[in-house]
Amino acid sequence: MLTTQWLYALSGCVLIALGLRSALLHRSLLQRVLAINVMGSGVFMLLIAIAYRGPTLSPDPVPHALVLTGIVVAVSATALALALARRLSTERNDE
Amino acid sequence: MNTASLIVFDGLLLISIVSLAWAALATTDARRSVILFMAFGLLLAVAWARLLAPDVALAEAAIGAGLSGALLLAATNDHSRQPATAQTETTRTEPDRRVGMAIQWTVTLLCAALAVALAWALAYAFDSTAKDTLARAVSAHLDVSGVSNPVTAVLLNFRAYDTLLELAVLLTAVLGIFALGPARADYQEAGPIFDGLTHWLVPVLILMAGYLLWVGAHAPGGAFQAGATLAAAGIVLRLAGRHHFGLPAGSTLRITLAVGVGMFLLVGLALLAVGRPFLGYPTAWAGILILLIESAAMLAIAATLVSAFVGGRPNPIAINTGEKP
Amino acid sequence: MSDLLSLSVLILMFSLLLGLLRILYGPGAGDRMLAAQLIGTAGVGILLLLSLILDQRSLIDVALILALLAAVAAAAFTGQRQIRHD
Amino acid sequence: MTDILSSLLIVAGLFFFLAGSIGLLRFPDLYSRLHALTKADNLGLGLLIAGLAIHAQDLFTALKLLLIWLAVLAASATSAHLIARHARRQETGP
Repeated sequence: MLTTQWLYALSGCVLIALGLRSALLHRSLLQRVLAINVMGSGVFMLLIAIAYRGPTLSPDPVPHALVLTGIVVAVSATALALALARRLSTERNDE
Repeated sequence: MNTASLIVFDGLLLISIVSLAWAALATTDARRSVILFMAFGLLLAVAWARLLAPDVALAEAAIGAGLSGALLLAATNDHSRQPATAQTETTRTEPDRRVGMAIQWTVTLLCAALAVALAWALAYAFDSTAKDTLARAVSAHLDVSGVSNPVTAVLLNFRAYDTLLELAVLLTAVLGIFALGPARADYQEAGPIFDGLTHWLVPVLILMAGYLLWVGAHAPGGAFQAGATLAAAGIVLRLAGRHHFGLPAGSTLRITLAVGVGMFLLVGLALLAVGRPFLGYPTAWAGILILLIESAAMLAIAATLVSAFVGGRPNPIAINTGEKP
Repeated sequence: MSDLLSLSVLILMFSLLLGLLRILYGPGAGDRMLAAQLIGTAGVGILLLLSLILDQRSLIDVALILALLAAVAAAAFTGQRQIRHD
Repeated sequence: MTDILSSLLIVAGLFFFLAGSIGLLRFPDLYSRLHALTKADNLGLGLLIAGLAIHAQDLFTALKLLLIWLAVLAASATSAHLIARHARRQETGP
């Protein structure tokens, strides 16, 4: 177990906790979306840290592939959430 | 010397990342938190590069540091035009506030407990088993996959089903965005300086997308990174106020959005027809079939991301008056 | 040479941390945007140095993508929308 | 010989990087910060890239490095202009 791996994995845990806390406590929808994105980045960091094998060995490609698709899915889910938030605010303004 | 200074580097980088995330989530000003979030994405790209994940770093550089920032800034713009949404913090009574504080502290403590539990699970997982079985399986079969970049091999060959489903998820997301309403207003035409930048930036981005698609077979790169880079070209055109460009119009747009899933299914069914398993490429053909699917996926991903940036059903007026690009 | 490179990457990281202070304390949104630009440029420099230190040539492509997209955020930040007539 | 030249270029580049970020931190208002950042930062990256290009294994890599510098130069000039104009609009009103 490498020091580098631990540093990044622990930071991933911190990011997950930070994101979850804000997603639960924030009022503004935009910031909840950001919070969930931070949480996702924490999960990505855990996965990439697990894949790391030190400076000489090549890392495990499977988590890399997972994170790569995760990033693209996260951005499209974010866009969908923002479109939902926009529709919600126009509905509220019409009332 | 070298390893010690790299550990110091890791420490500084991670402190920056965590404090940017904390600051982005602590402020109530939407534009401020988006700017902080963009810087967060940028440093994540550096972190992935540091952990020898260049494929992921490429995607994060294009999406985390570029596209999602533009997307979120566009969203804050349409909030700031409607001042009514500013939530007035009503004066709360003392017991209410105490309940609020109690909830805040409970949630904070539970989240901290989650972080500790995750760390404990990690320590346990790292210690107990011999891992690597998947990594070994990938490297053992790499020479029959048609490509030599292991990440591309996983995405487009070994786990091609997952990638097909992922493209379906993207398609669903963009259909949801279209269903929720019309696009945001177009940007005003840019001044001469930004316009001058787009004149060479857009061709370079398109070229770069092609390069990443081609290089993905044997080096970091591939359909996702190429699609994100191509989408950046479209978003730059939109930002410059050229709303007839950057995205095909009408039925061409709908076909482009579906072409990734379509090509995947077509290849899968064609393989079934010649008696192979669904998406089980013959080794001799694997390279060319993967390139075919990746080209289609690149176009679909780019169109999806630009549509996401535009933020809704494309404006029909703009389609009719627009000259064919 | 490799000592110089690892020292350089630390100095660039320090320079990035200075930019981080500006992005955290603002005061205006424009100041934060500027600081984000500095962090981007420093990030490009760090990636180029890391590509030599870690012997990963593809990190140059990552730096190139960051460099090409550096103006996109500023344009999205300052872009003004047309006023709709419907 | 090339090692010494490249080290000198890298060190000079780092100096401008630091000068730029200290300027960003210490200068009193947005417009002077713009100045500090765009001048020093790009010169810093330019020198750094020149130092690294000496080590480039082939011409393609060297050209990519040059393209990175040109892209950062153009992006930083453009965004400095955009941010300054935006700040000015905020001050004078639309």
